[in-house]
Amino acid sequence: MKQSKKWIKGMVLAFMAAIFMFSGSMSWAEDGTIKLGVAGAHSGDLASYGIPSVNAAKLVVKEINANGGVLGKQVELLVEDDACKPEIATNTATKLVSQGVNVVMGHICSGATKAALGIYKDSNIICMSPSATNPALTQSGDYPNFYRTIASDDAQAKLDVDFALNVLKLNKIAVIHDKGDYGKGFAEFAKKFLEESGKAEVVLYEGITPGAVDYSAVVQKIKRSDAQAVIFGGYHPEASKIVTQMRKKRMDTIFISDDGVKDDTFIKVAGEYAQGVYASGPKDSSKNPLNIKAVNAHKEEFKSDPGAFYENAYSAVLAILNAIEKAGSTDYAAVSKALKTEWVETPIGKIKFDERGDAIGAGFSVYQVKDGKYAEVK
Amino acid sequence: MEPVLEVNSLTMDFGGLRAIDQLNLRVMPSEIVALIGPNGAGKTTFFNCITGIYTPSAGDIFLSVNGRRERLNGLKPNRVTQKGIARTFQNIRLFQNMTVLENVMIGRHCRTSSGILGAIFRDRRTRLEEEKVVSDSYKILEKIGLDRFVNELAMNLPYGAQRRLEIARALATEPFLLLLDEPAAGMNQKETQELDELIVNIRDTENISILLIEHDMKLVMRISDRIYVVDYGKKIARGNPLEIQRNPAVIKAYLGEDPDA
Amino acid sequence: MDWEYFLELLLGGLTRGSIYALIALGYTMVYGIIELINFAHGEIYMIGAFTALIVASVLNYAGMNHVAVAILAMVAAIIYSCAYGFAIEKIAYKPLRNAPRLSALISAIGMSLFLQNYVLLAQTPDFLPFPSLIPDFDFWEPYAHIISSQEIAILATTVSVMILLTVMIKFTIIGKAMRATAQDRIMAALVGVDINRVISVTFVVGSATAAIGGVLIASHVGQINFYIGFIAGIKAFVAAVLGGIGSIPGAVLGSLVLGWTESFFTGYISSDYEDVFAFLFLVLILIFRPSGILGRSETQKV
Amino acid sequence: MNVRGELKKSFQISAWFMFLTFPILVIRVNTVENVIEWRWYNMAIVGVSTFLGSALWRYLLSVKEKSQRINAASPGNMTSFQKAFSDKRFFYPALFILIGFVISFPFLFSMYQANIMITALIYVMLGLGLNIVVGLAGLLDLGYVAFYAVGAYSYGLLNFHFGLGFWTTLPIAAILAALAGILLGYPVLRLRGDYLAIVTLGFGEIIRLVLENWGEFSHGPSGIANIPRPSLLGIDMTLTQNTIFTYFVMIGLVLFTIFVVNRLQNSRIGRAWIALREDEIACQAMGIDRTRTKLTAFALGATWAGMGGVVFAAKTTFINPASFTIWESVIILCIVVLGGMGSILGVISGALVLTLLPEYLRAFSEYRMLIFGIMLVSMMVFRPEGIIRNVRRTYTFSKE
Repeated sequence: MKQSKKWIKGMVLAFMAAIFMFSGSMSWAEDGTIKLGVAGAHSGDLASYGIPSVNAAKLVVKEINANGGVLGKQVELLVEDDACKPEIATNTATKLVSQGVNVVMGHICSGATKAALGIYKDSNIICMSPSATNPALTQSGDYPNFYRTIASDDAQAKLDVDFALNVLKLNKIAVIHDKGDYGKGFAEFAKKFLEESGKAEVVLYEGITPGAVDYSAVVQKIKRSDAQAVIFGGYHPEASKIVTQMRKKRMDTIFISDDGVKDDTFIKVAGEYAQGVYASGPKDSSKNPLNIKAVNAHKEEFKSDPGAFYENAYSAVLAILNAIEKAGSTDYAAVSKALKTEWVETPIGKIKFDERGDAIGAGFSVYQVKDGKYAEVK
Repeated sequence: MEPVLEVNSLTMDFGGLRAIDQLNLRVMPSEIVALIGPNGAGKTTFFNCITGIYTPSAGDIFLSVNGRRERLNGLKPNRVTQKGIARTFQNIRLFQNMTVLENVMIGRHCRTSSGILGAIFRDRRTRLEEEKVVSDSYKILEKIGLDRFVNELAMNLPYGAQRRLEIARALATEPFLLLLDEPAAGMNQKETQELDELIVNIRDTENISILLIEHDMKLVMRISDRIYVVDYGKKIARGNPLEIQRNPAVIKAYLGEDPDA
Repeated sequence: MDWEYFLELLLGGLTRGSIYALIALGYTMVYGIIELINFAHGEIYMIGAFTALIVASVLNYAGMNHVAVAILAMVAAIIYSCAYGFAIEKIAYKPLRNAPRLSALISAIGMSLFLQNYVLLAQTPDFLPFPSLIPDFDFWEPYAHIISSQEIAILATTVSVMILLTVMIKFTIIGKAMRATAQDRIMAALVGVDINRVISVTFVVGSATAAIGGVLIASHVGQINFYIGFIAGIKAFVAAVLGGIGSIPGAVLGSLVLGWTESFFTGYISSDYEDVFAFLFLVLILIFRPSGILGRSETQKV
Repeated sequence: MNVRGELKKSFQISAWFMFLTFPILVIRVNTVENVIEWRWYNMAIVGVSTFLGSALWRYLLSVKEKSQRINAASPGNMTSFQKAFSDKRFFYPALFILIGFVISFPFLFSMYQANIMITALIYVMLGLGLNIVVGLAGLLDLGYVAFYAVGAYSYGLLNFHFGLGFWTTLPIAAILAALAGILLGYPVLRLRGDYLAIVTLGFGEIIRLVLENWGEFSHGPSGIANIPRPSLLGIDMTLTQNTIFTYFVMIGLVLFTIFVVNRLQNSRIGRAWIALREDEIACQAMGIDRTRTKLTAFALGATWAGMGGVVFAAKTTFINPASFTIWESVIILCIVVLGGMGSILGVISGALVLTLLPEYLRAFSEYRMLIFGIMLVSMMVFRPEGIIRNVRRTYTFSKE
């Protein structure tokens, strides 16, 4: 018995020694470029949320490299797909780390981002997402290496709820979500804020199945609940179906939603029924010269309008590279400090980051569809 | 002496169709009984009722073994097999992608007991049991004359050998009563002859009673102690081969119409 | 009891059910003949919708009138879906006719993946607005909030497709050949049925129903992307099994039952667990009727 | 003559495909911006590639048919690979090299390689588990992912609420998954074939949807984060070290799985499963209890998924219901069928191919799923029995 215990101990020790010895030798030689990882969904059903960020990174890097790069070094892009799946995201992250990335712009979905962040954290790599809005990412304190150029779900929910209560003065509201990470997170906060305010009653709180062919039953339920408004957490495909069906049933219930709905496709799909819908989104920066430049660059290079999170991704890349430039190196601590202290001009405005990693200066505002366009509600 | 199998007024309805009507049947120990009748007379249905694949609509089925008499109605097929009735199938139902030996080893399943833990840890008891299963199965194959095919897949056997394998597999369950469903179907003269000897041999050496369905009248007349004739689910005659051959009802209903069948 | 609410849910469930039915019909036909869960069926539906969208856009661009556009788009969708169905069978299923059934299933899954990504790459990962090919008729306007003209079109199409298919299978020569093939493929071949032709025709007809469904549903929903086929396909398959797979009226009945189940569950309880309930319902039905509502209960030959 | 005929056929097929792909490949519409783009060059590409592709396709099909005629399935007919494998002179050196490679793998290659190998090994385990249900017992289970989810959430939740560690949870999750297997297996005992498939698919979805909706229990769609990686006697490890350690944990678990599955397969119970797959009626007539045999298959299959789930949760450190969709079940089923049903070696190679292939296809980024789909179809068309065919065990007897 004793013999065998000793034997096991010896094995474990030898084993650990082997791991330590070999892993020590696995550091990466610096070479002449700054490696920027871009990770997100580039394939599968959520590809449309990830591909614009790749385009943004390509355009920014192309321009910066043409102007001499960062710190005299060229920026090299390493683009990796995670299909928005946590399990693939860890592979993506380890691949990027193994390839020696200095910083990462991504991931797109909150779940995938959470799975990947642990790996970046242990490898001292800064990660900035253009689109992961889950509050815990910055608020839990678990991910000091995380930054984002988009406001978190709770900030957005607060804005929408305040708008409904104070501007529209509503007191009966239905909260609907798409059961997804983003939509349900948003809806939970909206419900919480509504209940805390004491000014309005949540008459209905339900999740719908994304991708279903129609939502008539839920629409009927909204009608029966006598809600004055619907606050919807989710994306535009479901939102347009709900809005269209509500209007076809001659309901004039106000529809308030989130950034996932503030998309031109929503207006195109819902057509005339989109009129009057409110959606929150990043502060209007379409007059910002940098934004105009970014959008034009996309049109020129890819012959199409940029998609979702394009400006956020563009800004993220600019912010990261600016911080490296200001820090004078890709050193983790120095870049972190630069991100938190140095203001940078981006398509979404002049931003820097707070202690938790949320962007300061990248605010949200509420928009309303007017004549086939989103217009900011002043 | 008590009959091994005693079936009293067994009835089986499918919807409105009465497949078996008030059938009585007895098989005595070490007896070979044949069940004959035209196609669609309900013979295979009768087998299915006995072996628990169908639950009969009415009637009783009793099995008497070593002085214990048990009612079999409503038992699941595997329980019936465990009680000591084994069968073969009219349309061969071997485990096609298993070897000949494995087919027989499956038959030993209900007479062995090692479980999951035994399988994983292969303790002494399981090992011994497994060895015994292999050697027992091999002995059965030798007896049936299939030992040269041991490691062949069942699907690759010649037709006659497949029929014999079905019998071997059934024997492996250590039955007191063996039900053979058209064992000679599709066999040539020589094969039938061999089968004939095999069946008698099984009865003589193992003390197994045999109930068989068969269309080959020569075989039936040669080996049967008694014969039951059914038509439209009803028994129309019963007796020894000679009596049956002379029975006018049988000749009319069956032999008369198709004497070669 | 709130009767108006009940009626609305009933109508909503009816529409949803007919949508499932249009896809489920093709599933059930193919399954009836070759006992294959044709995973790629949903993709054919998606390709039908895409073809219609492309053709409609091009014709609209060329300035053709609305009715002509709608008809031509529908015809193009049917032609192309049939062509795809035909080609898929020849490539992915025919070589596997004598292989284990699971191999054919995996092949179907591969085909489904391929087609999704093919459309994703050739077209776009985004949702595209789909023009409303069926106009909202003015005379129907007063009742449109109860049931829209598009919903009526879907209902009517479902019923007529079901009747047409039933007639075809019951009374035409090819229908008889189909039934024979479904019963026993080898025997059918022995009595002179051209099995390859029957299977091809089945795929083509199944694909045509998928295309009709694709165009109508896309026009009702107003948007499509490459992934719609998969989601709708799963539900339609559940509906087909619920009704008794292989049975044409069963597919429609199963779809309606599923549509109503979801609608009423959402209406009276909660849409959070809508799908959970739909699946539980399926399990319950199958436990008590293992071959679906209208399925022939297999008596096993022993 | 033959060449001309073939050429003509290829021409026809290529013309057919040019017609087939015309609207979707040539015209791209964007109804958001009302833009229509014509891409005629795609048609040319399709024409040429299908011309060559169809010739190759038919050639391969004819090769397959020829070889099929010669190759009747029997245990004597092993592939050359399997023959080499059973040759002792060949086997031991090969095994030695393999062991050496497996041990040195994480040290030779980057952390990324070790990481995807962990994923592949998890799928080996899942594949071997599902192989019990599908490959051996012949029960088509499309909801296997449910047990995977049970395992992953067992670890996630037990760790979150009670701080239980990886090693404590591993057996607990295995037992919970086995119980889930029995629970789900019981009502579907009477169902067979595709009905079983669709009901198990339903169960898989139910588990996922409940995890998604029952936020109080499962943390809903936002999932559980910060799940600890596997630990070893409380030693602090860096990420790289931990990855290497997890790799060896997984190697150990896979060896354990292979050991157990192999023993089960060649046991009284394993034979009963196979008999059940071959013929349910005959199986019962041989005295095998169908209910018990099916339930043990479900339970023992689920066990491995449960353990795989624990490793998965530990590896990704984050779980949410989105990881347990029906696609996951489908992929695991593909592993079993593509590898070769019932064959342990086959399932292992199937798992390695199907999980490593998409990773190594990353170079093709957006085309990888397209290629993956083509791969599945062509593998099945040209080798429907899977990569490695199951070979039955043979026995030798000395004549007395």
